[in-house]
Amino acid sequence: MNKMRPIAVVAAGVVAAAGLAACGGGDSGSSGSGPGYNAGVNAVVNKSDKKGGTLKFGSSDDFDSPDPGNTYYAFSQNIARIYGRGLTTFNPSAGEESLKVVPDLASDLGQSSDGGKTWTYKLRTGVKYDDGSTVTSKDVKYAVERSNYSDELQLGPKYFKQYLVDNKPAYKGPYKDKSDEGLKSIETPDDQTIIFHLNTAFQEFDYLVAMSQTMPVPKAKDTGLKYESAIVSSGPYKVDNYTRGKSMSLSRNPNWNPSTDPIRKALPDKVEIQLKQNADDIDQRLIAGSLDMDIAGVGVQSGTQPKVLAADQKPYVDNPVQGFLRFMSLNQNVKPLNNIHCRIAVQYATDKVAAQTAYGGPLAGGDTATTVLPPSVAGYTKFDLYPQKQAEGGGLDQATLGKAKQELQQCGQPNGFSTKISARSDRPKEVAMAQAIQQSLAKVNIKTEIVQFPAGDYFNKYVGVPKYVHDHGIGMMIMAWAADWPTGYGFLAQIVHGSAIKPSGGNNLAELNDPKVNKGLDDAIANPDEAARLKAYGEVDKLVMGTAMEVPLVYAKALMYRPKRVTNAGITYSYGGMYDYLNMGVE
Amino acid sequence: MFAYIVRRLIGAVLMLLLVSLVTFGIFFWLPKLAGQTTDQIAAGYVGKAPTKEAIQDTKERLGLDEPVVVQYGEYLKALVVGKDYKAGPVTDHCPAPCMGFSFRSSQPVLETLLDRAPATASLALGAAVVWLAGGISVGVISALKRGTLWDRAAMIIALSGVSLPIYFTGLVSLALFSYSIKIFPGGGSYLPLTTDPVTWFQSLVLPWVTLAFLYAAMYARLTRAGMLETMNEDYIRTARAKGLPEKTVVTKHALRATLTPIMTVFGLDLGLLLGGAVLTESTFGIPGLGRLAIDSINTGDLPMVLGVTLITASSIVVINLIVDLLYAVVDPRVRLG
Amino acid sequence: MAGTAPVADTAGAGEASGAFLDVRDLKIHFPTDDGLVKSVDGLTFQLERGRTLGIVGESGSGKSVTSLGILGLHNKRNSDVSGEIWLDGKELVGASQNEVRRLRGRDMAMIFQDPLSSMHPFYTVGNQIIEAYRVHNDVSKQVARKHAIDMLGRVGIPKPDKRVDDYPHQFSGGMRQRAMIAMALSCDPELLIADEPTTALDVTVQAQILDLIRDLQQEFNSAVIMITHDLGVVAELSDDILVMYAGRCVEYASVDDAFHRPQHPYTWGLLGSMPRLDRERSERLMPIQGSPPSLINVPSGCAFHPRCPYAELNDGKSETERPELVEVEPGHKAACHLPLEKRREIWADEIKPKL
Amino acid sequence: MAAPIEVSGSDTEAQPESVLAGVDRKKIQGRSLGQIAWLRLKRDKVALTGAVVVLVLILIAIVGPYFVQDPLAYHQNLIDPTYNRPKGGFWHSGISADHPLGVEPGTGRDMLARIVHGARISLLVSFLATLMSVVIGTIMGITAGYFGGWVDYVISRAMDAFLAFPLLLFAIALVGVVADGAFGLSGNGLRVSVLVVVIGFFNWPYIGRIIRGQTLSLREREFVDAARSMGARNSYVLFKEILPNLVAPILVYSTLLIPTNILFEAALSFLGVGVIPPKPSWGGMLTLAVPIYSSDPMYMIIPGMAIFITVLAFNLFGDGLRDALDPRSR
Repeated sequence: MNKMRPIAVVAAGVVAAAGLAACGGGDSGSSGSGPGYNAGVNAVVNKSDKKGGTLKFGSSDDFDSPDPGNTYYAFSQNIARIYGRGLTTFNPSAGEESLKVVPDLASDLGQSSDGGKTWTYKLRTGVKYDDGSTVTSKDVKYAVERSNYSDELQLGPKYFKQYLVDNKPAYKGPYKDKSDEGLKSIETPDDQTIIFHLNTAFQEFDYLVAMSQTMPVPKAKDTGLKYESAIVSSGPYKVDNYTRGKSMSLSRNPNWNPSTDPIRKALPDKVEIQLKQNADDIDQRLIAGSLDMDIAGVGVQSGTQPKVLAADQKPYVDNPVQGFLRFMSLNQNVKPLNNIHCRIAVQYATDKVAAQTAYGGPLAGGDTATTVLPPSVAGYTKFDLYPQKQAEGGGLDQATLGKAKQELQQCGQPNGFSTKISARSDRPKEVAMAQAIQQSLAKVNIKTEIVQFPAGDYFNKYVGVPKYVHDHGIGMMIMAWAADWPTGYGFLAQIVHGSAIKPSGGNNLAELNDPKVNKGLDDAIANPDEAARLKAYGEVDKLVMGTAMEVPLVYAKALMYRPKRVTNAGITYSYGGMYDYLNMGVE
Repeated sequence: MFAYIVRRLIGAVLMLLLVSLVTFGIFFWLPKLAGQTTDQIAAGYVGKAPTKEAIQDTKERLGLDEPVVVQYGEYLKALVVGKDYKAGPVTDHCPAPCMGFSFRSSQPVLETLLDRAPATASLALGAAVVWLAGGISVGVISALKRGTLWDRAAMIIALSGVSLPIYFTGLVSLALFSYSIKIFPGGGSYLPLTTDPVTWFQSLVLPWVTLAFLYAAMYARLTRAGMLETMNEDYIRTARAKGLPEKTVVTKHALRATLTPIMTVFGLDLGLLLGGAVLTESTFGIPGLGRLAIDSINTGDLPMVLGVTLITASSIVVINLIVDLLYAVVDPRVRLG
Repeated sequence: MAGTAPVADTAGAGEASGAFLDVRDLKIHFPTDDGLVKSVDGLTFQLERGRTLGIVGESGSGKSVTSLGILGLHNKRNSDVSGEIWLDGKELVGASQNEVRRLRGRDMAMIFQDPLSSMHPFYTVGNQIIEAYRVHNDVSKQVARKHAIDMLGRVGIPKPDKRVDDYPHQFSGGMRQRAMIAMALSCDPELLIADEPTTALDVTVQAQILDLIRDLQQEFNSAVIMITHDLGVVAELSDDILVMYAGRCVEYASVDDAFHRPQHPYTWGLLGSMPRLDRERSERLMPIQGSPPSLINVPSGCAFHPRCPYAELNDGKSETERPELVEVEPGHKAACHLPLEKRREIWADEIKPKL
Repeated sequence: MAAPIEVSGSDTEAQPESVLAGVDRKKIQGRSLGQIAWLRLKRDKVALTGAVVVLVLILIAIVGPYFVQDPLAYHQNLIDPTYNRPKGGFWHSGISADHPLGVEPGTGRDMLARIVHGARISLLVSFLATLMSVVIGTIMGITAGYFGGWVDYVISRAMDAFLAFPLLLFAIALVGVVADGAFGLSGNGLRVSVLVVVIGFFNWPYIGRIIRGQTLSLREREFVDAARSMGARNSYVLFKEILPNLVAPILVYSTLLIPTNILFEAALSFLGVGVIPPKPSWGGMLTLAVPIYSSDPMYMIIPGMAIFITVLAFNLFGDGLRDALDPRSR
């Protein structure tokens, strides 16, 4: 965790400066200290225990599904915690502290045996659903079964399916397999105990069970795809109403017992979420104070940027790293990028500052990146294998371009080469970034054509299909990645491990299948020593960069606005650098 | 009269069949024509883990593995007798007329459409009131004051009105009246009339005016042209020769004849709008059918797109029928049959 | 022939004369993009109650424009009307719009050429008559309706109490014209202008309508102006004839004079182009050569000279000097440069035998 | 399924002789319709202004791109990294001597160049689409009007059906369906073709209806009867007698359809299905302007005004042309 230092130091410095500037800013009584620019990045701002009021959330998007068993979105996972309790969850706090996993429905973190292949959790007693019935370990088992094994619920991650021992023949999910036993690798010897049997040693299982998929679902109340409009709550709030594309409203769950829940404060009486709102308007309402939070958590619109950075608003702004890496994968099966020298040439010739500016600049776009792991992920190590320098007046300097040309020479392509860059058509900033790269690569005669695909089909139909990539000669693919859980393994496994190459829908776009990388990751996840694990992630990162297959562009950042009346606002890195909604309240 | 309505309704059903067939063809058949395989199409709906089994399951669940003709047949069957839908442990029955289930959210399409329709209706009907009042009065005055400064100014403004992209007018009006001078709430503040009439009204003023501006401009031009033509009719001369005051000539004789054909145009316009004002709803963030349509197209939610298309076509057809019936009332020369 | 006279020599300008209708030097001009259209350019005539004046001429000679001018139906914005129109002692050109409007329908009424397009398609025939009646008479709807049924009956429409609720398109052409007449006569107008009332009708119906107009005229003792290009209609109905060419009167005479002793080559032309049953079939019609003149660039001198076969007999006067309308015989006026003798000679020797 | 009887078809019905009609007829003598139209148009200052602007725009669309900067070249040194908008210039637009209309936020691309290139796309798509609508509409309209009977019935019902389709949705859907390479085309070539086809194909009924009405009335005219009575074949009557008389309405409604199509293309681009960025399009620029118009309003105003001026110019010209060719409508 000490690898977090660099960002923490920078952030703290800014906080100090902003704090001074913000002396006249609106100070709110309870916390005792005024907020400031970046104050929420490393500490929870406006701490309060005051109950009551209505917390008003808004989003320009909708849930993929608010069903805890059928969602992948970070904000959805974040907010599901107010109406559902998984076995564990991420510590509701800010900065480094937010990366910790804490027990939630379980009374303690998992007990591993069998070298990390068996994990046992004990549930707290007295936890009740909003209908008054008691939560049992069978409901947790059922929740995992339905979310990972049914055909119907396809939106969420499938890690449990990947790591749990399967039945023989393969388990078909609770909707088809009506046997009482269900998935044999999850045992529930009694109502308070649940035991998971994994097919491999997996030391970060506590992170996996922090996903909303372990939030209990009583079998009798499961309505499959319709469950999203009839969610059974195990948290402090129950869902009164969810209308897709419009709104969700929650009120207190009368059967929630605070004595079973040490981490939740459950401050507001009601929570209202307006969905599919005009993004600009959300910003206006945040500033005006009529909306409390933009739950999508990707920051204000660029049009609002000057407004929130004005002196009177700046103390209410945080500019955290979002846990996203925007990068470009170089496919090792597309010529001439199969030659490492050509890839290194691209590493040097890609003007990351231009890409950063195209994506929104250092505040809204992010910091230029040199590693695959972003600084907010546990295991981040700072290094730069392909250092670049900017020339005066913009663009890469001659020395950097010279190195690129040299590599091209070694690659046997002294006059450059041609390939395609892909980007998602409905993300104009990504397209702009592709053009910035196109123009900078052109300076060393690497000619590129930009191809665009809709985001919805990007991985399933196009760049995630190796055959398509090979057939169409798409050598460079821009994408963004955030960890499903904030450790090096959670971040790296899906994009650089050889097992992540899939016939369709894969995220290892470079088709990187390096035995050293694979082994590094496999060994790390089996290693019970956390410090050693984290160190190993840094090593894997260096190995990956050594292959030059991934060109890190920016560590995404966003300008987040926390309105004055919101209490307990702190940035959680575990959900991609947005505010933690668990204990949020209003003054 | 009754026979006429029945015949028209049969015609309407045929028309809707045609519309649904074409829509179906575009969404289900054209992609195949353009070279996509069923697996590729299904890959768009499987979520994040497009394994072989998942794709197979998706194909079966959405019925994509059937030939397009069979899928269309199923769709029509569901409209008539309803449809069962496996949502996991429970089976959902969607009663006739069932327009299917969303490929994305698995919600029954009709339910979603009915949920969105009031917002669109609020927008369309409110705007219609504004534009009819504005457009027709400006058009009549312009025609009567033909060639005057008023006429020229009004017509140039009207021409400007039809020349402005509505999203541009919408953005400018938001920038002016919602963000600079904060008279009206910004985009996305719409609430249903039944929930909060005050907010409903406030949030719709700008969209109404913006949308109405475009149409008022069109109607002012239409009315003016129609009025000029009517004022040249022999029966207007007769009315004057009878010694009728000019006011009576204009309101009783000229206006009625002018507005009758405009009624037809209005029916078409209103019918289309009731199916969703895509650009206005997008600009002002009104959760109506138009936005639903755009969202559905962007996410490839075909049953939903089909639903909106059919709703739009139905509203056009129905309003046209109403207009034609009204026409027969207004113009005695028209005999229904 | 007393009672109508073409020249306003009985009263000075701006004074009422004894005549019921007295039109003096009427000019109706339309400024257009292409120039000033002089549709009527100095027309003068008088008409007494109970008498009928036929105005004849080709299309565009200014007949209809004159009639609409008398009714004050020209839009002030796109037309210039000057001169004087005296109706029963009131001057109309200078009167306010409202005054003229009050007279329309009550004191002077008009029957239009095309009864279908002249009646509002959306209102019943009865409604339209009721409207015409009530605008000038302060009576209840029931009374007006009775009056309308009464009027329809008088113009010979069978079952008027039923047909009163019919729409114009439900009437036949002749019926419609009768209804139109009923509407025009609903307020007992003293001046009735009929603008080609029979052109759009079948020949058999034509005669009926003409009879009707004549009967009604006798009954109401109205003054009638019959505008037509059909000399037969004029012969049938009129007392006097006014021949118009290019917006001016070229000949004014009693019907008898006009048909038997016409003085103007244009009138000869009109007579020559009229088919007659009593003529041998082998003979050809004698149409007037050329086409009607432009009203923007009216030919200099005698407007008819480009088409007049006798123009060169006037030593170039035809091209330079406009002939004045001169009384050649009592009650018979003509505007022609040809010497009177010469005209009589040509008529008698060249024209008459061929008719 | 419009009115059962076309009482509203003002264009098709013979007009009762108006007071001035006789005069008009005389005036027209000796001059062709074209000459009169030209005389009238010359006097219509507003329409002439429109025509001049239209000509200038067409010129800009054709040669403009050779005189402006590269519309794709980044000038990120002109961008203020903190606010991600151009440095300086009126309203943070980055307007300067080098960039008369300022630069694009984020990328610093020259706005003048983007507007000029956008004009080319806008006009290209709308002209081709109009051409397509006019060709289909004229063929269908003449066929329906001339042959009547069941042919007319089928075509008329088809036109009704087309008018009952939510066009914008269909257009978006169609463009989306053929998003990636199809029918041997790809990228912007495909996109422009799809745009032209979609816009052109869905707009033909508007022209078709007008042409049908005109043909219906022409068919009953004396000269057509005369030709037919002399044994002229259908093709002769259609091409020699009817078509020449349709030139004026076709011309007028084409001119008036172009601005509609410009707006249509811009709307599609605005909704993200126009030409593929980075190729500049006006609607596309407005899409990008949506999230930032409060901090860089000029970025919204410039493409908005470009659309407005172009559409207005075409409308003014088209209106003037109609007035000139059809005196009744004045």
